[in-house]
Amino acid sequence: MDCEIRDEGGVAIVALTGDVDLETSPRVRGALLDCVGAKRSVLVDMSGVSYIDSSGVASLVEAYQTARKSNTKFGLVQVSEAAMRVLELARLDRVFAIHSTLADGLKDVGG
Amino acid sequence: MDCEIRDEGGVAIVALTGDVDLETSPRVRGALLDCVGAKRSVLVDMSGVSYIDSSGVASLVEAYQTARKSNTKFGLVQVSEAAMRVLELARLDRVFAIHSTLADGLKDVGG
Amino acid sequence: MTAPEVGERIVELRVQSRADRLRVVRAVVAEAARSAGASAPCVRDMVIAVDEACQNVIRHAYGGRPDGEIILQISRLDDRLIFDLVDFAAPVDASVIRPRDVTEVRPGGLGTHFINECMDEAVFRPPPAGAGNRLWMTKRIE
Amino acid sequence: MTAPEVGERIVELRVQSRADRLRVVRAVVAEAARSAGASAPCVRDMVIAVDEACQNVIRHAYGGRPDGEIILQISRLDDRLIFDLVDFAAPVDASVIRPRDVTEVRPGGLGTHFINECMDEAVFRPPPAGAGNRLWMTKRIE
Ligand SMILES: Nc1ncnc2c1ncn2[C@@H]1O[C@H](COP(=O)(O)OP(=O)(O)O)[C@@H](O)[C@H]1O
Ligand SMILES: Nc1ncnc2c1ncn2[C@@H]1O[C@H](COP(=O)(O)OP(=O)(O)O)[C@@H](O)[C@H]1O
Repeated sequence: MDCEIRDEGGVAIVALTGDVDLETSPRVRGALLDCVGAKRSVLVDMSGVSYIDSSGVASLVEAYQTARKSNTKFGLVQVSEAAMRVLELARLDRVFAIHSTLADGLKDVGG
Repeated sequence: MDCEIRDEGGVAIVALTGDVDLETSPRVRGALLDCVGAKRSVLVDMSGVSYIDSSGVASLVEAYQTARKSNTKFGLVQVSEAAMRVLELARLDRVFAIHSTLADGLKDVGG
Repeated sequence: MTAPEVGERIVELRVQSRADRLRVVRAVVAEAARSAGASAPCVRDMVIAVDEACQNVIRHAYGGRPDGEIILQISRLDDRLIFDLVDFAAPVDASVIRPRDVTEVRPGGLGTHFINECMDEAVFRPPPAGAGNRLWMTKRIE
Repeated sequence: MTAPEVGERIVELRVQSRADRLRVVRAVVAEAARSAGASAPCVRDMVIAVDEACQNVIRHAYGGRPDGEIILQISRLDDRLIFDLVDFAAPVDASVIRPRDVTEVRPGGLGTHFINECMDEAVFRPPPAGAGNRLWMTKRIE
């Protein structure tokens, strides 16, 4: 699993690639909470997510809630089919801001 | 594993897709020997071969030898990397006529 | 040979209770399901459920201990696959394990819900002699 | 816990001696090798060797009988993976199993050669009590 962070006009783009599971999700959680903690808007690029489990989803929820508390924007972009199935199972597909393109996501977070 | 046979100007193109292994190679053997037995030139399209084992290689060798005996042309085209490794292990990469494109293969068998 | 009620075994797998073994577990479930003729969405759901069940064994039954034994047997009974998951941890009171209300948004507590959604059936059964727990999951091959 | 000589077990797999189980075996070998950090060509060679070894057990040791038990244990010892393959067929005289001359072009007789080329080591070892044969293969993780 790769978790790469880059900056686009002040917005942190966190690109996840591979399997986000019990082994790898602590790294994702750390990266997301770092970005949110630094009060940066965050877009998680999930186009490369081949698998995500409940622990990966929990990391997303935790970052989302922390962002809300500090009035920071948090969204998902280009969610892969595999990841979307799991978000639907968790009933989070209506909770998270999900954008089909990075451009849409950037527009939404005002980046 | 899929084994599809089509005709290109009298030449039988046998396209293999997937894993050619102990379970599936008998079907490949049957298809190849049918074509060779009908005295048709044969090109085996191996671009879609994700795996081939010694039983798959044995099917190719048997068809190749049967073709030689009846003066029929037999060649391989677009051999995938996975399949090429196994042909090299079997020292057959210098024995079979191997063409990188279907056009080259058709030229060689005079199709 | 296996008795009909148990189905025809496709594969049995043993791993230790470690997060870095889940990749292998998922690969086996996916390939067993595919070779039984399951469609991609059906394979995916089977993988999700078994992964979550193994996670629960790792985190809850074994409490994070990395050297617990996990045995997964995958078998086929008519048009269903059976996933029989056994551990050797202390027996758990299955009645306390229940999915939470997922409309409440909070991290965690999703595993049981995923298992119930992805499988047709998921029940604790009496474990074999010497074992701790046995989760029995089935799903129709679609 | 496993003794050092045996390495640290990654996974143990049990299947019956059937050709349609080889897909699952290959998936497990590939994922175990990948998770141990092996490169794609190294993974591929490990898959080839274990597949051919299982084929030989299916075709020769069990003579095509589909209900023989095959146990594959994959473990790690330092920078090597160990593939320990056990069957319950009649013990074979290992000295008669030798790769043929591959410069001679003919169908068949390639499995042993593939195993030797793809692994660093492949030797028959005394099987555990009650078992028939045990092929012990190792390869450096590259
Ligand atoms: N295999 C198990 N052994 C023991 N306790 C379990 C097991 N599976 C689940 N539980 C209990 O049920 C609760 C809910 O599990 P789950 O829905 O998977 O969410 P989570 O694991 O994130 O808490 C767990 O917190 C745990 O207390
Ligand atoms: N596991 C085994 N048990 C019994 N005999 C074996 C085993 N493996 C190989 N052999 C013997 O060694 C010969 C050579 O094997 P191999 O090189 O794999 O080619 P093939 O299986 O195509 O004959 C086989 O024909 C068989 O007689």
